[in-house]
Amino acid sequence: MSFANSLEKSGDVVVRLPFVERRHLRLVRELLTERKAAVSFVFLALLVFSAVFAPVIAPYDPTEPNYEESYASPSVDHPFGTDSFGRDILSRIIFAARISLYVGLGSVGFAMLVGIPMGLFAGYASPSRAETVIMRLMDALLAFPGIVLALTLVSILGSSVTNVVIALAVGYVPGFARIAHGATLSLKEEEFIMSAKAVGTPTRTIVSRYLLPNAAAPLIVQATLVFAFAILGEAGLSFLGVGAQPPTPSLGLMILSGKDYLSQSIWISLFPGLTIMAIVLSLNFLGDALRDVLDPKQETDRRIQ
Amino acid sequence: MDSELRNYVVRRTLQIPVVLFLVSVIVFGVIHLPRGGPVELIAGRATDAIIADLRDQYHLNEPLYVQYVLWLEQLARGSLGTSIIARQPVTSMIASRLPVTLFLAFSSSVLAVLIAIPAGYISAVEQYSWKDHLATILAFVGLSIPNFFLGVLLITVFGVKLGWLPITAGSDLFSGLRQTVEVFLMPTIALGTAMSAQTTRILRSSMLDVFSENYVQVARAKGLPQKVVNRSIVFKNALIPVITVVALQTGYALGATVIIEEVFALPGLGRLMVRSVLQRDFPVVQSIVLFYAIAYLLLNFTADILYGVIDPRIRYGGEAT
Amino acid sequence: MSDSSAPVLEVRDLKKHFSTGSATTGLLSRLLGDSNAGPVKAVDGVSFDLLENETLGVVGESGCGKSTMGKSILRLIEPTSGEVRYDGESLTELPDREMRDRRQNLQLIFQDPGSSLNPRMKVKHLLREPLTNFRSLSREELDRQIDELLGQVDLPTTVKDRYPHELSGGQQQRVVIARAIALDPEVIVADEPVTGLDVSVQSNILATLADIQKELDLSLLFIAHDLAVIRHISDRVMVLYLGHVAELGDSEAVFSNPQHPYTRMLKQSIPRSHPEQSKDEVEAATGEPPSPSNPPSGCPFHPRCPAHIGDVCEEEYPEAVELTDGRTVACHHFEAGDEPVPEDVDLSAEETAADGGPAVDSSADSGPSVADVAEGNADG
Amino acid sequence: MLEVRNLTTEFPTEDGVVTAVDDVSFDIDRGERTAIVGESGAGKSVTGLSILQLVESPGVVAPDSSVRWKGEELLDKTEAEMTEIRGNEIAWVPQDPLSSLNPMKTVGEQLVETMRHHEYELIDRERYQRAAELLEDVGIPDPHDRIHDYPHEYSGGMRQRVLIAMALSCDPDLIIADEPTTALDVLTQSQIVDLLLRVTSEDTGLMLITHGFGLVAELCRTVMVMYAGEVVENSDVVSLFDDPLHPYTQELLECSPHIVQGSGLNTIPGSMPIGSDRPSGCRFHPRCPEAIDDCSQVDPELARTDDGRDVACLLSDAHEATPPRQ
Repeated sequence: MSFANSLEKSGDVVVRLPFVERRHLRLVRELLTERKAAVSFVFLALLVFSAVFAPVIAPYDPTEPNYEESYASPSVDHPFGTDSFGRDILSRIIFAARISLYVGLGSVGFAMLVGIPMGLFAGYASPSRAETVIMRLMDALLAFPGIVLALTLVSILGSSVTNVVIALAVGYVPGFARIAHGATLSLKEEEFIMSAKAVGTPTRTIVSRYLLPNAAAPLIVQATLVFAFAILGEAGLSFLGVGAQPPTPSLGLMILSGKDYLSQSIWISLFPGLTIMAIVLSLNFLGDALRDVLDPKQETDRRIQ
Repeated sequence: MDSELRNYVVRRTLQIPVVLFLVSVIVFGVIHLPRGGPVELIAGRATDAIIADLRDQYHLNEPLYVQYVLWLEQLARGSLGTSIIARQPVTSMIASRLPVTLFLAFSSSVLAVLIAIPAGYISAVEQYSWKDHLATILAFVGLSIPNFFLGVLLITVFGVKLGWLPITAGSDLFSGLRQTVEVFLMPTIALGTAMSAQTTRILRSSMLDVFSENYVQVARAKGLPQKVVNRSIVFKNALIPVITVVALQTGYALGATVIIEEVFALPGLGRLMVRSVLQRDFPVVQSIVLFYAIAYLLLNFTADILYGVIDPRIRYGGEAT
Repeated sequence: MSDSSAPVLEVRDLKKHFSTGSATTGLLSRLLGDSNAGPVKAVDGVSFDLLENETLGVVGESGCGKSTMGKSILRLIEPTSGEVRYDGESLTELPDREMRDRRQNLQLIFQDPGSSLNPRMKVKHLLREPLTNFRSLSREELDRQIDELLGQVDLPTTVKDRYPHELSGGQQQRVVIARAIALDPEVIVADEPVTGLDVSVQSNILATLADIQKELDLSLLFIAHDLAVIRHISDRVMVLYLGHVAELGDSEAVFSNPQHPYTRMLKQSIPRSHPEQSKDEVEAATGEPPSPSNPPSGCPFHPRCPAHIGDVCEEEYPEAVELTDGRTVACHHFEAGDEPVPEDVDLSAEETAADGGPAVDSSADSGPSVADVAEGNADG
Repeated sequence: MLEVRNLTTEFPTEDGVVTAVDDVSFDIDRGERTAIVGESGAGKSVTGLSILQLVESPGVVAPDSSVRWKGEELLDKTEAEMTEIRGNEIAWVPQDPLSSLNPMKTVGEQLVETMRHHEYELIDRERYQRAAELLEDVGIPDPHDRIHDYPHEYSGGMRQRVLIAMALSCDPDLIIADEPTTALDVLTQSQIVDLLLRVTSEDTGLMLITHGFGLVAELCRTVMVMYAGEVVENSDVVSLFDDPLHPYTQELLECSPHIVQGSGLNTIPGSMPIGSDRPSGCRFHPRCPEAIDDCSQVDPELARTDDGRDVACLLSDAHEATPPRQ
């Protein structure tokens, strides 16, 4: 989804060196004391845990139809009710979470692997022709609204979860490249890069010990937010029937399948929708908290609150 | 228009053909490169003879760069080729569906701005008040609701349960004002909420940044009352980054219409895109993608120009992006 | 303090021009409508020597290129042209690998300690870095040297495990100094090391720098825009204007009896040291410093110079001439071998033309015509 | 004209309440030029801000403080009444010219908006005329067309002149200048000092906030030295330079290179206590060369010497007369 790049455009965080009190120890404590972030952190941990151990945790088989119990409303043995094939929605959600996490990690990971080095190189080599080429290529890639790009790629590569990952990832590469590029440019001007050179520190150490750690803050924040949009993207694509194919459980598909039974059994679409919302919401809160903790500018007004 | 602005506009305009060229290469490459070209994908449903006929009809046997040049020539003549499935010129197919998508994207952007401006302003001016917290929570919820899920909910509540609004769009959408509003209200809300949430957040953080600037304290020291400072200095200066985001969002809205049209069965470009993708109708897919890219670039370009016109520092020389 | 020992550093006609054209040059940039106004001549032909364990002060307004010069000498910024010799060996052509070795003896201290220390590294890592770059030492040896360094800059060893932003401005600057002297250098270029610090912190740092200079027999190139600080710490002083050397000489001589009109104007601007101290009303500095991207023709100072002679100042660049007391001045009022003019003599042109002040041009008896001064100057 | 009594401004932070300004009292008469000297963290800027009640939250001026302006208590005034005084009767000149002008409005607009709010002149055309004259007074060449330029088209020195013109736009009775020349070059600095001398007169006083003695000798007739939130000395400028009473003032003078000719520059060990970790008794005693045991118990009050100077030090003769307060 190209949502990321509109956020990235605004999220062009100029990396201001943290001059306010900050220690690694404090970073974790800050993160956890922040109410919203703590809840989100726990929820996401639970989600990952249940996705990994889905077969053990899910009370029923997610794909096995069980017609006698179809359209069962939420009850003790089916807390989220059952769908038109009588399959337990809670179990399907747990398995669907696997797809969402796989897509999220895959697309964000791929986008970072490709985007960040390109951005770092363009920034470090600036001003140079290579930088102009890379950044114009990113502008071109950025010109495709994410979903359109994803649809095109999937139409060629065929509908499957892996193709969705690649399609979404390509959409997010420019976002990471631009942040990495911006961060490197502004860091290069900082005097401590020159002072490292002055004491004879080799270039590769300068990149690894100076550029990367200081550019990490905005990239980590962007990663959490893009992860959220990847999940929305995957759900959207499968809703269009272009992503995961039945019977594999995917949140988007579950909403799609429940679309026609909304008046009587709304829970078929409701619970998958709420799950997506919960995941995306907690990722957003986590991203916001990370931004505060890692970018001390906001930290001061938050502490005085 | 003083010389610096003209200079800046020229520089930005000249960047467009470069990016457009890259876009066309990407579009062409994505469609034609994988697995020996698009027509193979239809193989399943047609005999070999038809495939051979299709291959030469669409010049697919020529080397790639020749195909690319042919495609550009076609574009230059203003024709986007003919659909494999519908056997119609793609240009007319797009033209008939364009108004729906444009209207939907435009109206949701307007809705987003109308919600975001007051919400962002209040939550920044009255920071840490209950209004700020409310606006933040709403913004976060708006950000995290998948727009198609919101669409589905709206249909259930207003369409099915209350029956106020029609569930499926009629044939001619733009016949009467009432009819148009009825058809487009829910899709616009579905698409607009996420965008308004985003814009509210941006306006709020942009205003908070301006509040921390020295010249705001100087304005208060000059005796300007807080209200005047909030409106004529902080809000006005904070709008500039918001403009860029709103322009980009309209670009995003174009993409999102694909799903919303699907949910509300609106005959727009998005739906045509999905159908052509599923039917592997590559000339149509190719053209729609190109259209979206160009629309997006134009929006991006206008945002940068607006940026230059309003922010005198940019006009004075200095890169926009 | 400094005997006339051999120069540690010789700088000859150093130039550094920044081109404002964008990365794409030629047709594309013209096509893109890039306005590349002429190159910014930040440093435009500076020559001087730095003697052994001497403190040479460099003073001038912002935009005069003093900071760019400092960084260009150590090739942290590649100079456009000119030569820098260290202990007689030219640095300008050295390949990077060898230049890196020379860096052990040539160190730089920055103005803003906050931005010249990596905020994500603890003090002990910041001090360990130079040592590990050039020497292979055991852990104990490293820690011992780090403690010793902290001692030399009067910092408690408890500072080792703290991050730069947890220290005060003064303490941060001391860490920067410790980092600079870690490799026992021969030359330190200090680029406005005390600007922006409180008065008491400033004097503490200056005292520490002076002690270190004595202990390690350092030559110090001390760049600052505060004349009082320069006067206090330097043996000799060099006044820069728009990338050129206006005046260079013994600190006391230059400050007590400035020759170049610009140096005189600078001296006038030193705030009174006592409310009742009388300040002879020299016409206050006029105008704004011109921008280095289009420097004025001839003598760069002529648009603001109260002692403006005439066309010679506008057309001809004044070469530096040496006066009897060993200082050099780049101004058309002077010729090689002149006596320094007493401070109260006003250099403005009408004066010299009218009474042909002896000191100004010993050769001509009647008022020197413009041609004389110009011609006299040609061979200078 | 301005009487400040027991002004105390506090900032609640995570690690305890920080009293940036602690029980400060002083007067400024009509047309007087006074300086507040103090190193960073001494609370001089906060004092200025507290007078104009511009202290940003969470900072708060303690209730028992009193700031009387022309006989009226400012702390009791409503925000609306304060906006009538700010810029109109008491004007402010900020420190950093580069970030103190609104980049989105022309210089003329920013001058006129002040006058418009204080109903100076009737219509904008007259206000623009006055703005151009003001720019000319502060030494900006061809003001009539430069008035429509934007701040980024002015140099640092020029922008500081604009800010001074802005302060003068409504004929204030007092100008509070917070480090007006720190961000400027040496030559521009002396031009701004001359300008400040010219624009202040019998009915326009100046309160100069600065961290060094540089400008004090040039500009001011009385000086107040602040240390860690307290006023330690308040005296006329000549006797302060000739015979500083408080040890901190003495040490500070000897640290200023432009006052001490020759090489013997003094140093003060340690650093000023900032925030809530302030020593007991006199706050300077840990760093004071002449400290005696009492100094660590008793926090001396400002006491007046016979020649009308105030000092807060047990060793000064002003205090010998009165027994140290337990």
